Amino acid sequence: MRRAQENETDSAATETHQLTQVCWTKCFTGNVSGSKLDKTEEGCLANCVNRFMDLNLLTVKHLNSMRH
Amino acid sequence: MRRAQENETDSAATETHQLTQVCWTKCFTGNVSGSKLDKTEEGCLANCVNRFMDLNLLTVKHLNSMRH
Amino acid sequence: MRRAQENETDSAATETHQLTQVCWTKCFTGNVSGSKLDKTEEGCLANCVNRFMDLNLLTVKHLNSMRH
Amino acid sequence: QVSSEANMANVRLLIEKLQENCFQKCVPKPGGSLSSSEQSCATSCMEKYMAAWNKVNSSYIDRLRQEQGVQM
Amino acid sequence: QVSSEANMANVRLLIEKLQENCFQKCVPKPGGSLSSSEQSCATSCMEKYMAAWNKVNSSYIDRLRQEQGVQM
Amino acid sequence: QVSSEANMANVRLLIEKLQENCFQKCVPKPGGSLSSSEQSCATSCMEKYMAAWNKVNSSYIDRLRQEQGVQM
Repeated sequence: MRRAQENETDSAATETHQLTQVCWTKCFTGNVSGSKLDKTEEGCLANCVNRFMDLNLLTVKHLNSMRH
Repeated sequence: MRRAQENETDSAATETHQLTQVCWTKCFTGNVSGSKLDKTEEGCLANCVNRFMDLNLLTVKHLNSMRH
Repeated sequence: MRRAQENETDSAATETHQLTQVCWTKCFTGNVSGSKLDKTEEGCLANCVNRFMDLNLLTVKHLNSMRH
Repeated sequence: QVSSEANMANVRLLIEKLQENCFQKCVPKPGGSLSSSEQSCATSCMEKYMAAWNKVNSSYIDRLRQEQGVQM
Repeated sequence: QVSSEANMANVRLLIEKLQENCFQKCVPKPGGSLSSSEQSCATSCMEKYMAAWNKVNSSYIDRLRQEQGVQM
Repeated sequence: QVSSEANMANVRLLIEKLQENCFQKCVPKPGGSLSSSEQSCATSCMEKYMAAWNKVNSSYIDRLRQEQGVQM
């Protein structure tokens, strides 16, 4: 159980690098100031991750439907 | 003969990922609609691949000429 | 001593590919003409490399200061 | 078997790149859900990207054969 | 130990990407030295990038768990 | 020999990146053939890219040496 969680975190970290790059470009378009995330930035990042994963699900669903 | 063709296809597939990225950016600049390639998109992709390979030949030729 | 210098050059070459990509985008924004670097381009490239490395030092310094 | 593993790797890489490119194009500002226009853009985009991959692949192979002077 | 090596690799990759992105954003035209406004942009940027990494990581893990139907 | 293999890999990577960057810059809209202006842009571009690589490489090595306090 402990191990499973660690592995999840490790492989999640790898995926996180890619996603951070994608969502950084979408959510930080202007000048950066301050050292903490503001509410808008936090919300944008959470939405970015969740919409990216919605799109992944949609892709799998659509690819499966094309086979039939 | 069969094998050679398979290998060609495999290594071609690897190159194809890079080229698709390059040519996607050049040929699909606006909104996408419809699920099939139209004539313009097909032509653009074929030209993109062929001009990229022209440029590769030109590079090799030019680099060789610089050595003499 | 000879070997050390060779190794330095080899690993430097790897880093150089990345840095060339970054600095090419910054220093060659318009059309290219002529086959040699002009003074502006040379200066821009040297500045680009040095400011990139300033930023790396700043990062390390800042990350260390955040731990305390 | 090697060939089919290579094929799986190709399909996986194709899907990965398709998702990145279609997210980029179809979801400019991620909101609280995927809107219906974002969804229809995304399905168009993924079919187009796969079709583009096939077109690029066949153009590339044609060109290689032409350069090698092989007649089909 | 494997886990801590993976962690080191992660930190190294995070720093590498942070430097590239913050150089891109904060040093549009590299001059003869790093100006004080470039420096303050850079320190903001690196803290924001790390915070963004953490937020993306936790959102990603939350979503994975949700999809797997695991209750926390 | 290892060193010369590393060198070959470097040259290959340099050529690969040069081609991508010069195609990007010199062939904005790929047509039915490479025009003469695209060709002259491309030869300029590849020489500039190689010169840029050399300049970046020497600036980088100079800086490393300076940081290590080694006098030449």
